[in-house]
Amino acid sequence: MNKALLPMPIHTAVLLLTWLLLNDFSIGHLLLGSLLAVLIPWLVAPLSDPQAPVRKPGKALVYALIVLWDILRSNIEVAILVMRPNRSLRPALLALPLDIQGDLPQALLASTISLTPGTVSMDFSEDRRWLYIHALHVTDEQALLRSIKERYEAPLKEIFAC
Amino acid sequence: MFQHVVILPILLPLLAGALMVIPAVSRNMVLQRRLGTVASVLAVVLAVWLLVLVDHNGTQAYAVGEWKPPFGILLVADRLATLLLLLTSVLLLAVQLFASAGEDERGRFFQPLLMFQVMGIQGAFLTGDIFNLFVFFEVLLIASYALLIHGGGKAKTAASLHYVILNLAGSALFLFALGILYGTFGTLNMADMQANAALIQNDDLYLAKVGALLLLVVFGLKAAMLPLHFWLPKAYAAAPAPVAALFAIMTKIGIYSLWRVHSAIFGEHAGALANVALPWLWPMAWLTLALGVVAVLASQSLRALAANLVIVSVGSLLLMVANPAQSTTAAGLYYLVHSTLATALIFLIAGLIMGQRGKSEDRFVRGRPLAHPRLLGGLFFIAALALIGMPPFSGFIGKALMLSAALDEGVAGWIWPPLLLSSLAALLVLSRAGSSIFWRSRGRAVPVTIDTRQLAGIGVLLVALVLMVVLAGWLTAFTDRAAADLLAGMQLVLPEGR
Amino acid sequence: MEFAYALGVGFLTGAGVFLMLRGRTFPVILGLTLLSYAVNLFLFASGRLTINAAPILGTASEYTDPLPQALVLTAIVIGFAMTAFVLILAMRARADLGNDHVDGHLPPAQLSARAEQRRERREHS
Amino acid sequence: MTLLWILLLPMMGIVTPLLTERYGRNVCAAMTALPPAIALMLLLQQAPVVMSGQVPSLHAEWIPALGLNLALHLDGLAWLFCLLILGIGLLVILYARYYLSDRDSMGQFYASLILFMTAMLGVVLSANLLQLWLFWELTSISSFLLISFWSWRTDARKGARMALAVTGAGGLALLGALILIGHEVGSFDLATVLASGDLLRQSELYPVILALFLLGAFTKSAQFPFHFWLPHAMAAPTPVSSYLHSATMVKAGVFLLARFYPVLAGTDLWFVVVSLTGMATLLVGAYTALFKHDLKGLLAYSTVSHLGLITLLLGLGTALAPVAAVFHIINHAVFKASLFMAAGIIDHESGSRDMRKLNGLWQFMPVTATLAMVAASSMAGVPLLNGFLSKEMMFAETLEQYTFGALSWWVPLLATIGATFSVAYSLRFMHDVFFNGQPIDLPKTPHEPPRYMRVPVEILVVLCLLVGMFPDLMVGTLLKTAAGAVLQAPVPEFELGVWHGFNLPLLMSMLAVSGGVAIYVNRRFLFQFQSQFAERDAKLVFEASVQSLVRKAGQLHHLIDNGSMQRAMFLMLLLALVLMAWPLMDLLNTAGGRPELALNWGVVFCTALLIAGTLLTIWWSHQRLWALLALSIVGLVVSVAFAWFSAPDLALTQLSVEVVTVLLFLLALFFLPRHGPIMDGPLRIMMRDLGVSVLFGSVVGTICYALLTRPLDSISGYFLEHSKTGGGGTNVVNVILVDFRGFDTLGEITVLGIAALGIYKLLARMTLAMPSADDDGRAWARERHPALLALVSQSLLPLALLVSAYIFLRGHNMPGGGFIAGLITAIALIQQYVAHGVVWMKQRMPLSYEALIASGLLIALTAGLGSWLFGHNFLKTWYDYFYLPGVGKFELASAMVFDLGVYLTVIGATLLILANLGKLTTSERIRTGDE
Amino acid sequence: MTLYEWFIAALLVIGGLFTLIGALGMVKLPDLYTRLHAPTKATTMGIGCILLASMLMRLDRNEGFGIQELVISLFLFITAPVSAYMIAKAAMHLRVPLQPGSDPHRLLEKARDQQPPQ
Amino acid sequence: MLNTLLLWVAGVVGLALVLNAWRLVRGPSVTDRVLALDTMYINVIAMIILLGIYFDTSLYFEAALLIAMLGFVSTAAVSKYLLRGDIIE
Repeated sequence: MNKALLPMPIHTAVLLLTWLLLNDFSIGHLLLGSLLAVLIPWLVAPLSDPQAPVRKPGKALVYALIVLWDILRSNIEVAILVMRPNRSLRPALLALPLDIQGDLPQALLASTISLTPGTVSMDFSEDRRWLYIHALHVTDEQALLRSIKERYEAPLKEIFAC
Repeated sequence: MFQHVVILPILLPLLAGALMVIPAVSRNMVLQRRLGTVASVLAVVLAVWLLVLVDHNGTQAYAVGEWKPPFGILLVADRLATLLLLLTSVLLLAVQLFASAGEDERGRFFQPLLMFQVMGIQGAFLTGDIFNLFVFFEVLLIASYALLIHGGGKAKTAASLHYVILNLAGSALFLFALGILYGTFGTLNMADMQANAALIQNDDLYLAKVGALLLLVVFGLKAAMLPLHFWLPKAYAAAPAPVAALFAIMTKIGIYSLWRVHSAIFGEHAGALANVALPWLWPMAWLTLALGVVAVLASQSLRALAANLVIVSVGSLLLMVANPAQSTTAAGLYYLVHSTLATALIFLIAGLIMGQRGKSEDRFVRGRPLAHPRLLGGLFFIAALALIGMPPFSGFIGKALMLSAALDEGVAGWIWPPLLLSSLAALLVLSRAGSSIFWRSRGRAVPVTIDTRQLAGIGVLLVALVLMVVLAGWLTAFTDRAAADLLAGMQLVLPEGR
Repeated sequence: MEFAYALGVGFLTGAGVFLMLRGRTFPVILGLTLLSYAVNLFLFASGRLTINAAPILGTASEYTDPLPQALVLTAIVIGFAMTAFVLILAMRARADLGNDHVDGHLPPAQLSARAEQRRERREHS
Repeated sequence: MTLLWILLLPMMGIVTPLLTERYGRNVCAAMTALPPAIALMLLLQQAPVVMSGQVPSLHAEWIPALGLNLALHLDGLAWLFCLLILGIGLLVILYARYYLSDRDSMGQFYASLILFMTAMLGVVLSANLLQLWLFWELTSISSFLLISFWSWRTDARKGARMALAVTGAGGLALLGALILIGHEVGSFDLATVLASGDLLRQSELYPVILALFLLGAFTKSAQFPFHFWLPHAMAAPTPVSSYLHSATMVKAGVFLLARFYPVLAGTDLWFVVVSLTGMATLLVGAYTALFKHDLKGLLAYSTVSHLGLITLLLGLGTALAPVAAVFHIINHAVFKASLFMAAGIIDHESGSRDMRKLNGLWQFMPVTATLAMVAASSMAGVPLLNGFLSKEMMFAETLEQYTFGALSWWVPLLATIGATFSVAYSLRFMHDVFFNGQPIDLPKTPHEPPRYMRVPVEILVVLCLLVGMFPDLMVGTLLKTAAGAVLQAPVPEFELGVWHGFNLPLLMSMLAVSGGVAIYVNRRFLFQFQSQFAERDAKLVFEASVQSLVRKAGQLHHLIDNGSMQRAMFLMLLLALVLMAWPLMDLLNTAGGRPELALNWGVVFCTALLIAGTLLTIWWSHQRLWALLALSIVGLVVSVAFAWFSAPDLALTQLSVEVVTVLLFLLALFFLPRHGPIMDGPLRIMMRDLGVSVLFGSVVGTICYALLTRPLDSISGYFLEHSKTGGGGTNVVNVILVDFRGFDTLGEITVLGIAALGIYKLLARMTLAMPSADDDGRAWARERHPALLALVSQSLLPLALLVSAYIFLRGHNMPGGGFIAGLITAIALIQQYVAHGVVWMKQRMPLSYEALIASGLLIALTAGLGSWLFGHNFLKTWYDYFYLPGVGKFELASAMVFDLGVYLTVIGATLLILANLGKLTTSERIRTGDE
Repeated sequence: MTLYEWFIAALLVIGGLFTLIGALGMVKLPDLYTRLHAPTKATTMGIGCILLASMLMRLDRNEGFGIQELVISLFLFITAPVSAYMIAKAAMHLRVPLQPGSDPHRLLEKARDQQPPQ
Repeated sequence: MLNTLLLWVAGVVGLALVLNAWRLVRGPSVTDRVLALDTMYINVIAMIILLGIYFDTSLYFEAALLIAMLGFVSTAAVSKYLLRGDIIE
């Protein structure tokens, strides 16, 4: 694949897909979408920092599904938590030691943590080795940290191979 | 190609302005100035052409986008509009030349802003659509905001803060008025509105009245009608000389709009809406003139004086607007042209004087002697005569026309005393000003050169003032026709039904 | 529903007017912004209120009056440009004049109050 | 044509002195004198014609609308005045050649002098009222220049200004009078006016006309009580005094009285006012003159007195009075001009004009003394001199009149008293200056003047003698013609003789002479008597009153405009409120006939939210960030309202504008104070403002409700109908924007572009203190650009651009369009600025936003101009459908190009504003211009 | 009503419910950090369900292959965590207090002070 | 039937909006207000989507998309403001 012509192939694909999502499918839109999908990355390429490439797309898909399922599941749990009296809540601030490095993987991890109810990622430590997390209700903080590491960090590490 | 001449006065400055914003041009001062001069000369030529065309062939209309009125935007070049176009472009030429001597280097984008400002003014004069009038008002206002702060400095900032905020409130009121008018008339084309004005009935009548009266506030603000005039003295006194000179036309846009809207749309033919604004306009016009005279007497610097003289001229013009008749309108129109040119002239001269008197600037105090006392003195003398309304410059013709028109309308008892007293006050103060600035001096003159371009700019205005006298016969006849056109209404572009 | 709409417009206008009468630039600009919301809604109202009749041909059987919408759009854009300008102008005024009063200087009463505060602070420290 | 040349030659002569100044004084004077000399010859050439009773005239149209035309005529009166103006003018030119010192700018002096001459000629030659006024004012102006010729002298400046103010005011009154006359008569043509005397005298406006008219004439001719300016005009160089203030300009007033004599005179009002004024002036002038120690002061008051005499004559109403007036005009001009010149010589050669110092000059300048004494005798009315003759006629006429009924005998009595004083001051002039001991501390040793400086005096004195001895021969015909012109009727028979036998006038003359001598001899008592009155300097009084006027005006002005914007805003809004509320009083039913929509809970909630947001904005306006958040709610609800009421385009625009505005506010808030006072004024003001805003809001709300509930018949049907067929788009709003009313949009993007340029100017070199900590004194966070934000912003950018492309492309048919798309793009890029900073962006995207604005505007313009190529009007759009195999039908429209221009301008403008604003704290800030 | 419509209705109800729960949480929860969790409900379940309902609705009405709502979801899923992250960061910087009753973990102080004022 | 439900759901979302507004008013910290506003943006998206369903139109879809994007931008900007004062530096 020509780097000069298609500086960001994944983006191109996503953009084309998005275009087709936005518009009704037709040959015309396919052409127009392709044009835009080539043109826009070409325009914004200077504004993008290089990121760790996705090594295992298949795993990524699985990961996405897992996260979706977790969202569904934990939403209900948290909804119940929210409705309960405040005094029964045990919120806590946790620090998650990070094994993965790289902006993109870390960002994905942080986002995942925030999206799944019950936890919100709050900040990275300055050396980017810790992620501070706020949890709404913690009974066993080590278990929580461990589950995050296993359930999210490990697959991400695999996907990006870092 | 010839049919497009009507829209060219708007497009030409826009094109020139846009070209000047291109970085390659905007960083090349010489190119920018040449472009500006060419555009200005072209604007004058165009305006003359259009004027002759309109005078011979009658009102010219131009449907932008070829949508038939009242649906599309219609530009209407009648005699009134073309005369003001000519005035604007002459002013532009003078200001552009004057500023090219170095004022335009004291900050970026001066030349393009000048062009945009003129585009807005020309557009406001040409448009026959009330919302389009709003748009062009905004164009000329935003350009004037930007020009006002050109060169920087505390006084400019402070003055423009008032100017901008008050005008923004004015724009909001304009939109309220437009909402009401559209909500009652269902149309935006001025001719269409005029045709429908008499048909409005029942309760809608009162709503339409609200709209019309709100427009009085809006235009009164632009025209610096009392009690909406507070922005003017500071803004004019703080503006850079060429900008102040160009601003000489700003108040006249308000007057023009009053004529267009209140003398035409809500004029004689408007049935129950006829002359709604007059009972309000009349006392405010009188007060404007009276307090303008007070302000003139109180002025302590040349630019403040000139600014207050603007208020006086506005007061005089408003009195003419408040008595809509052919003679008053024609007289007002002549006087409008004259006072614009004379005010612009005095502002340019004040700019030169300021540059030569050290810290005394243009205040009426003893100061450093001028480097060019004879030249500037002579110029000042001429400008002062013109402003006071003394012969042989056009001021006296305008004044005499107004006096005589007031007499014809039977309102001389009200109009004559303030009009004559304002001249007297101007005479008193200008003679005081001149003798302070030119004759009371201390210390030694510091050599300052006057750029030929500055003189050229002033020369343009002088020539225009002289031409106004020499061609006064033709011009007064023209203003008479223009007034007749205006008061007869904008019938030519009546729509063929919905 | 018309009444609720008019009520909203009236409130916005009144609030805008009140803020525009303040002495500091920031509230004045807030007021201008509120007033321009009010103006936009008002101008929009000149085409009357209609529901589910967006003037996109082929999406409904009746269409609302499209012209005021176009006008409001223009007005919004112009209002934005003006707000931006006046906001920066307010900054500039603060930079040049040293305070954020619309007149470029604090009224005497507030000046003395401020001096009072300063003196008190000095006495405390 | 000759007539025109008489006027034109001097007019062209105005520049000759300026041009020839550099060639030396003689050349300059000679060249200056040339045009008037030729004009004089032309005038003399016309003499036979004029004397025969013909009136050469000339007429050309100039401003018919005003009734102002070029009209000249040369009747007897005009001829006489022309003769005086040109003749004495030439003598003055000669005289001034020697009078002016090397320091004085001769060219400037002569130019002003000739300007004055032209103006004066214009006044007398005019056959059109307005033209007459034109020249009339020119005389005031040129005299201002001449009086203030020595501009470094305070008295010259003040005297000049006073003269200008008084005569200028009179001029305005005269203009009023002339316009009224023209209005009554229906023409400004002098001949027509002169024939309409009865019409005018019977007019209702006659008193007004007369009052204004006399105001003009009296101020010019220094009549009591407007006489005070004349003595102070003596600050002028003496040639000016002798020319303007004796021979010509001050005569303009009496000329005017004479000119309009047939029209305005003949009523009791005229006679009473004019004669009384004349008499008062005569007496006051004569009396005051006696006490003046300044030579020129004495002459000035004497002039006042003589002008009074002429005025008196014109007000007497007897048959021969006007003839006497004309005669005295001539005589006074001759002797007074020579006297002034003589005074000038004395001043010039001795260095003083103070009669207390000037004594016994006879020994030093016998010739000059003789000349001066002859002229002074003429002034005193000594027989065999011209002054005697006209004075005799005056006495005779005072005896004839019956203006004041039984008290009419007062007139001759007072006239005699006046003449007595006139003799006394003339004597004083002669005796004090030329005899009466030795000079006291004169700056120079007096001696005779240069030969040619005396010539003008000699000529004039010889004229005094000649006229005095052979009056009929010298001026008989001239007087008759001139008087005929004044009366516009056959002149009654009169006899100009030196000797009329012993009669009452002669007795009065003798009384006057002997009385005068007696007064002069006993002057000490009078001087003592007079010295108890503090002399009031009119100049000081005038200055003080002007100063006080200015001060009062200043106070009043400050009272009205104290520079407070809040007041200005309040007055504006109050005016708007009143004007809006006024018609609403008549509106009987607020609700109209249109059926209202049903309310639902969503709307109620949203309205509540809107009102809450509004109130919060006010409530928090001192806590500025909070207020901003509250404002966002309002913006959000407004967008929802637009969406709800079928305006998706508006909702989109409002939203995007809203966000950009918030960003702007945030940027600005970094530099503005973050808190304001909770009460920013007295409670009274706050309550007042609250009241006005509540009223304003309720009025606007009422209007809004009234509009909403009324049916509307609008032009919009056309747009709906033609949007698809004519504009090629289904989104009618967008088609209106880019097509039906594309011109508005062009203006709108211009506004945006200009705003960006203006903001660029505002930001240039702005010096702002950058807060180093937030409100609580906490330092800013250290991490400038949080990595997570940076990363996500980056990855969203392509998506945002795609969305903007989507919105742009579908805009013609669905909600969207160039403006919204442009804002989205701009916001996406701004987000990059927020996430990465200015420097980073600058390195990676070296884009000139100005270029973007310019190209946007140019593209939009080109899109509009393109239609010219096809012979269509500006912005006439074009669209068509195309078929491509495999792709299908698609549409291309020129409006899209226009929209592209909009798109680019919006991006350029928004980024120029925001990015430069962001640059303020970085090294990239604008550092040039607009200090 | 068909089953399909029942399904849509259920989605709408769930969406509304979660939105409301999020809002209730906003009101009720004791401190900022706990409240930070509330909008996640609104974004994920609330909006998600409503968007899904909208999509299904449009499929039902045969308006073609219209699953544009996915783009909105995509946007929200990408941006919502970042918003929360930024707010939390700001809150820590501003030292917004934790709920007194909650468990102040030992790392809290360290977390707060990682960016000491200079 | 579905329409009635829609109105009810809209009412619920509206109520959520009002509750969020209450939080915005109450604060107590400025971050609470920002958070409330951010949530309000999201609720407005829900509202607009409901509107689209109610009117059976896709016209409002862009508005929702835009709010999603713009809400993020303004929240990020305000947070940046709180953190650094200067949002573009």
